Amino acid sequence: MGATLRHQTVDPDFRNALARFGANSVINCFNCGNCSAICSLSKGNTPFPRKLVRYAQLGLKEKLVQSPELWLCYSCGDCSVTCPRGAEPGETMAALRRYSIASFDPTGLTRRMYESPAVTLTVTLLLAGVLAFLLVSLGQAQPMHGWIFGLVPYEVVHKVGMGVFALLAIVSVAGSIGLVRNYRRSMDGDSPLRGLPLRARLRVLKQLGQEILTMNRHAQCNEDETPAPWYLTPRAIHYSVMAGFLGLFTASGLNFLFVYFLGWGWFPPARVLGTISGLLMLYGVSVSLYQRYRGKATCVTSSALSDWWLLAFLLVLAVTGFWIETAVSFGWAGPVNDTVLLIHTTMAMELVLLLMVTKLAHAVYRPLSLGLYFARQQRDIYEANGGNHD
Amino acid sequence: MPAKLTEAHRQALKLFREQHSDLDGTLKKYVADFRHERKQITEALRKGAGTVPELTRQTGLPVDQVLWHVTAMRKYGTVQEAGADGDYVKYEFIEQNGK
Amino acid sequence: MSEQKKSSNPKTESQKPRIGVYICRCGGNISDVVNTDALAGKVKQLGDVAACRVETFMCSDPGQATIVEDIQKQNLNRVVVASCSPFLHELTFRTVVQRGGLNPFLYEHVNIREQDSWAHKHDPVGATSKALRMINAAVGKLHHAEPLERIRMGNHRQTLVVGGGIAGLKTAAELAGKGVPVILVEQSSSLGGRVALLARTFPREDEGSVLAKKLIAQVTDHPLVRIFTRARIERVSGFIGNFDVKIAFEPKPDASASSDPQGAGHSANAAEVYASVGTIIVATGADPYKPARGEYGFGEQPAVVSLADFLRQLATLPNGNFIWNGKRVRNVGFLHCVGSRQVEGVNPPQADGKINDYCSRYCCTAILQQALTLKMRFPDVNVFDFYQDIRTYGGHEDYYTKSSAAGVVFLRYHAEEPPVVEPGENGSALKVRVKDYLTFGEEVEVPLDLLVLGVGLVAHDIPELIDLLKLPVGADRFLQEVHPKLRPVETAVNGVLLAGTAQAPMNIEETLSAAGAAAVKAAIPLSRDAVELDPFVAEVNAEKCNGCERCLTECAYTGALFKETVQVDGESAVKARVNPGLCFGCGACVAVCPTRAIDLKGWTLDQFDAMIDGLVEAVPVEG
Amino acid sequence: MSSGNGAAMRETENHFDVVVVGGGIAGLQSALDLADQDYRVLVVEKQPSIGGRMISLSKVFPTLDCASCITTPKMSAAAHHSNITLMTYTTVDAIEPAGDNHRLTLTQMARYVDTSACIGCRQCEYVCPVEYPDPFEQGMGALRAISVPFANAIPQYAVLNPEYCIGCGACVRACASDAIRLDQQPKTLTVEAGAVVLATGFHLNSTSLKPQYNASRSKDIVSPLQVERLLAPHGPYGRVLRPSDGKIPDSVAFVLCAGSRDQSIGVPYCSRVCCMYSIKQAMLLSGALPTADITIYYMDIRAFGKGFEQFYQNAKAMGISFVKGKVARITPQPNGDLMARVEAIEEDGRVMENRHDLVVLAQGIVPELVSPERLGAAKEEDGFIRRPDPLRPAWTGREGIFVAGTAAGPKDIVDSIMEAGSAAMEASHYLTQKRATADANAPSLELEVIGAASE
Repeated sequence: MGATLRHQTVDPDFRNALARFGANSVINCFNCGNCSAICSLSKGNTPFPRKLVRYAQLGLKEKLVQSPELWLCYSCGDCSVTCPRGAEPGETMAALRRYSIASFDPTGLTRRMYESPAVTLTVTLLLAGVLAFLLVSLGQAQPMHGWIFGLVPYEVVHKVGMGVFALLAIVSVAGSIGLVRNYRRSMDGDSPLRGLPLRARLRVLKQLGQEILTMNRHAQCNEDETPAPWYLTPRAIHYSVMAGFLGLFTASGLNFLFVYFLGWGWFPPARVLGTISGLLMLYGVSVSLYQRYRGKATCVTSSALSDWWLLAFLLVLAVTGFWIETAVSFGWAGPVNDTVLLIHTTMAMELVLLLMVTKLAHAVYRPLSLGLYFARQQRDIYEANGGNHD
Repeated sequence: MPAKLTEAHRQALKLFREQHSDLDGTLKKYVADFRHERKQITEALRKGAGTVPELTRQTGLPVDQVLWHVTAMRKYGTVQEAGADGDYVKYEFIEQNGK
Repeated sequence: MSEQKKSSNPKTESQKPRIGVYICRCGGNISDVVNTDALAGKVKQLGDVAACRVETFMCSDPGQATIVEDIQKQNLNRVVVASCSPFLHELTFRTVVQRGGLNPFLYEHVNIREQDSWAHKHDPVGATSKALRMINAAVGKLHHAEPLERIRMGNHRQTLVVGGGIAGLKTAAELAGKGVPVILVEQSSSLGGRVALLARTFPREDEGSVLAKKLIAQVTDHPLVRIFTRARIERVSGFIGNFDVKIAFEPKPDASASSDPQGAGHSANAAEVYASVGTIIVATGADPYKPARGEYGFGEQPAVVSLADFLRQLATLPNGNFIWNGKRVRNVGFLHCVGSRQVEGVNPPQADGKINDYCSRYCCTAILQQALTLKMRFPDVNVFDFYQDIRTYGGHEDYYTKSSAAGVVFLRYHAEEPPVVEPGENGSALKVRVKDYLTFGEEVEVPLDLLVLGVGLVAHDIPELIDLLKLPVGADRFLQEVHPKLRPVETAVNGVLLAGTAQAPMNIEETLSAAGAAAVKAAIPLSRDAVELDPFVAEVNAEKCNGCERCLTECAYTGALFKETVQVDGESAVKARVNPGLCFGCGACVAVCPTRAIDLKGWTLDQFDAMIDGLVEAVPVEG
Repeated sequence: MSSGNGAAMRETENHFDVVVVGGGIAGLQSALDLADQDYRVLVVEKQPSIGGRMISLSKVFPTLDCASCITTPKMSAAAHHSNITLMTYTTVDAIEPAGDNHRLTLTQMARYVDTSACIGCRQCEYVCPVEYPDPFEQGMGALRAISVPFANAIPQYAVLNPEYCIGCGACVRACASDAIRLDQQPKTLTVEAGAVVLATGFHLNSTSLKPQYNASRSKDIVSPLQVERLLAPHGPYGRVLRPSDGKIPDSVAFVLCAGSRDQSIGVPYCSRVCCMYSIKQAMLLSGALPTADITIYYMDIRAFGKGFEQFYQNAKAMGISFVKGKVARITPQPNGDLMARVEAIEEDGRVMENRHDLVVLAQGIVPELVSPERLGAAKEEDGFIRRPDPLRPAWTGREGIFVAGTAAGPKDIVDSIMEAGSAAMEASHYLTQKRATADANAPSLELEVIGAASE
């Protein structure tokens, strides 16, 4: 365990706070350790979920947000299914991640959004309204029946885009710093990278890259499930959503770079990537939504608002994206297509804007935590070998 | 001792066979396997004492089946223990009692 | 003594002893060490041994059948079984021998398990030779055996129940219902014991006082039950079927006895009462452990209370805020195993120098029941539970599940590192520091406004009764049964039975079951006109007795041995005589008699001589 | 009381004062306690022998008495008691009211052996050519298609298992007393009883309840009843071997709460005895296998009975290791090793994978009687027989029907014996009350009061 905080006072009221993030069964846990032992990902010095459930029971908040284990979990649900007390450790982990995301957000907006569907809805709509207004009011300078990409002038995209990315960068950096700082605190201020030779650091990067590309850890989940066809495994679905998202992000970037910045007018690789990514996204999100709706897979015994929110957002994005692509290909125009574009653009911007305050934040925190985890593994190996790597 | 069956016995046997006819052949197969396995193990044991893994290698039968047969033979007096070999007990055949 | 004047069994008369010896393998308990087959070979060579057999389980039906068959077919007239302790099976085989048509006392039991195979595991040859010598001694003894008859004595078909708690009340109610008259003696002025004081019982959540009242109602108006309160047993003598009891009374403090809630008025107390009863049930109960001053802050911190006090007071509190001693309480702790599961060197010893190393069984469930009640009534109150193991066995697990779901926070300590209770700070009365083994052994600090000590049960202090009834007491100070599995409510004193928590900690349901079991064991001997006692009592050979009276001074059992003046050759002489009903067969008189005039039936001096010869005789042990 | 009552009852063959359903330790104790009061008792047992679960145990906690040594005398006492009639291999199909008595419908299953002729010589068994896994030995030993069920069975009659009998007739030829009746059919009969004691006992739930334990993939993931047989002096192997290949195990693990205290398998209650029998088995194993490592994985050690805590402490002192943590998964390896995955709760919370070569799953106790309603009783949510009156813990709520032992909930032998006595008491109380009309010889209380009685 390393050093511990001595004389930590317990705060049983914490579980009430946590309940607002969706963890209702923390108190049921009688600490048998089944959840940690059933989890294929709970290894070495990063055991979970019981450790975090226990911290939650006692209200040891600092220890909670300092735990990188939160982000090592892929929510496979094995722990909840086999829990002898119905304590739903998997749900607790998810709620703790929400709590953790909220705790990195100094504005407090995240917490309010998690706690209240009304706030989520208000923020979403309000932000959409602002963005749409911005886009439409500026776009009205152009004739509505013009070539649809004329709808949004370059300057608007540019300015809004700059603003968005600046905001995003600030929030992400703040959140990531918070996570790393917490992690360091749990290691008594020590850095997981300190003293690691370059080769080991590179290995950490390599492991991280591999993990992001393959999601191999995710494949270790659900040992007891009768194997689903490969295209229906949680890993495949998650992978398609993630790859779709990254692909679309990249395609948009490429398009922006070549079409608008360099003025190529037509950049086929971006279009191909965008199409494939869009299909992946559409597939992943649809299956995911369907499974959540049917409560079919172990991982979706219950879904919080934030889960639906994100999936719904991604679904609308993917559908509208394809609409626009089709419209562009066939040279359609008209107010319907304009509106679709407006929705698409608004939502894309909103998603990016809300990145760090929604479930999507895990796209930042999980790789970061994984990196720290790999680093710590490397360091353990390094130290076990008396400072000589390998 | 009614070494010879009376008519009443025969009638009873007939009735029993009718009532418990082995329609799908499960019992027939069980008994055939049982006899075959028992014979193989008996033959292996006749060659000399052995542990369960040794007998398994000689007969090619599943190891838990070998243990079960040896246990059964021990119970009914055709096999006895003959020391140990590492973590395994050696069993030997008792010729004179082999019925 | 081998010449018998009379015999109930013609078979044994004028016959040369034909002894059957039966050796039990006891599965492998005996035969894994003793070479039973070789032993049997040697035994066959012993004098007058007509049959010798080895069986896997002599006590099993086939084993027993063998003995019966041999007695009948081989004309055996004496039997030896070499097996386990006579405590387990002597009676079994006496019955077998009787079934075979022999007098049951022409039987000798040899213990080659506890006294041989188990004791000499690593010396099989020595153990085999020892077994042979032991059997030889038994064979020698049997040469001098004579048929004996069990002593039949009159039977007072009524029962004395000591203790008016639910165990005593239940036994009285059951026995009276079955038609057995009962005298119930209660030390205090009221019936119902501790249960009457309980708010709610688990697992059925019945009102304790209601349960007690129902039971009290069943006995108070029953014509076959006579209740004496403020009463105690002053004298007991006699034996099963014939206990003579004297009941004495505490003086009444004043006339205010009617203030008693359970109504002591049911009993018409007298100056003293004498009764003869056939069986006695001891249902004297147990007490909650009283923590020492300073034990977890008890007696020093007003915010530390015992569970018994807590549940009494909780029942009286109004709903709303949880107010204790005038202060609003937010955080309550429950501490398990106070006065139970104590560890040498960690917990200070009790007054008698011992520690209470036993588990008090009822407390885990009782604590969680209170914790749950507290959470249900005052949901704002935080409840912390400090435990070692949660022992909510069986369906009581429900209390654990429910109290968890209600939000009780559990912390697990190790007996070697009990929680430390300190004065609190920042407005809370107490601070409990505990190394919590659910949180990786981290030291956690819990601020508390109230700490409830989950006290265990200790045996009720009844030294006089223990002395009067010669009751065996276990290391845990609770009364000891004969055999925890086979005879769980009987004591070593025939006819004296245990009911309820006098024997061990139990909850109400278990106490009532135990009381039922004790009642049935009390009823069985009373279902007959006479009681039969083992014939192993002293007998005086008047011809040899010289009237020295040494035996009289040595005898520990009142009335068992007395002197009488008889006419011998026209002269009066003092001779000792035995009352077989009162004699315990201890043999003290035999040992002091200078003229060998006293003998114990079944264990005569001649028989001892023969046994010693048998042990040292040259027997064919080699090989 | 009583002998008068008893005698009157004896006139009709099919009328008993009390019928005890179940010939295990609780049923036998109830029967003995009633018969000793001169009630005429019928004990109906489903199995071919009385003795219940207890007769198959090795030793009992916390006294470590040999179980057969203390069960056989009770069995034998019941079998030879003049007031007790035994009916084995018989089921009770229904209990219905009949006036103020109970009418029981019984089915005597076909033994294919005439019990009035069988002398238990086992000649039929010696010639029978078919062997099958012996249920008494939990499948580890062999039994012939016709055989006496086990060495100390009572009664000692052979019974033929038609599932394995090939109808060769060898037994018929071998039987010296011509007792084999291959044409025997099940027989239905009714008896009347003044009162009934249900002592129908328990069975253990399945080892495959938790798929994570992979019991179907290894013969070395065993039931505690198997371990009882491994440890019994006359067990299948005559020593402790692991059932997959006969290896002498060097590392044995006990997984507590493998079938209880687990909502995910629908058994939320605690089975009460697993902690103690596991500790007992661990102690006996460490005696039988002095060099073996023995681990008990537990959640809470529930050593609550008299002498239990000391027993637990002794086991710890003997070197048996107690690890707090629920085993989440057992993974059989190709070489036969079993890896048990458990969190090191009391250390740093890391997940351990420990190697064992025999793993005992402490399964849960579930009621043997599935529908007590047929027998005139109701059941609780957990399936055990309901006892509605807190002051009469043996009463089922139906006039004259009582319950004893594990039929009313999991419990150990002592508590079963206590409850059996209690049930016997309540039954005899009930029978007395039923006949209490105008007894001329009504008992009265006798005592001598000296001094003025003051109210």
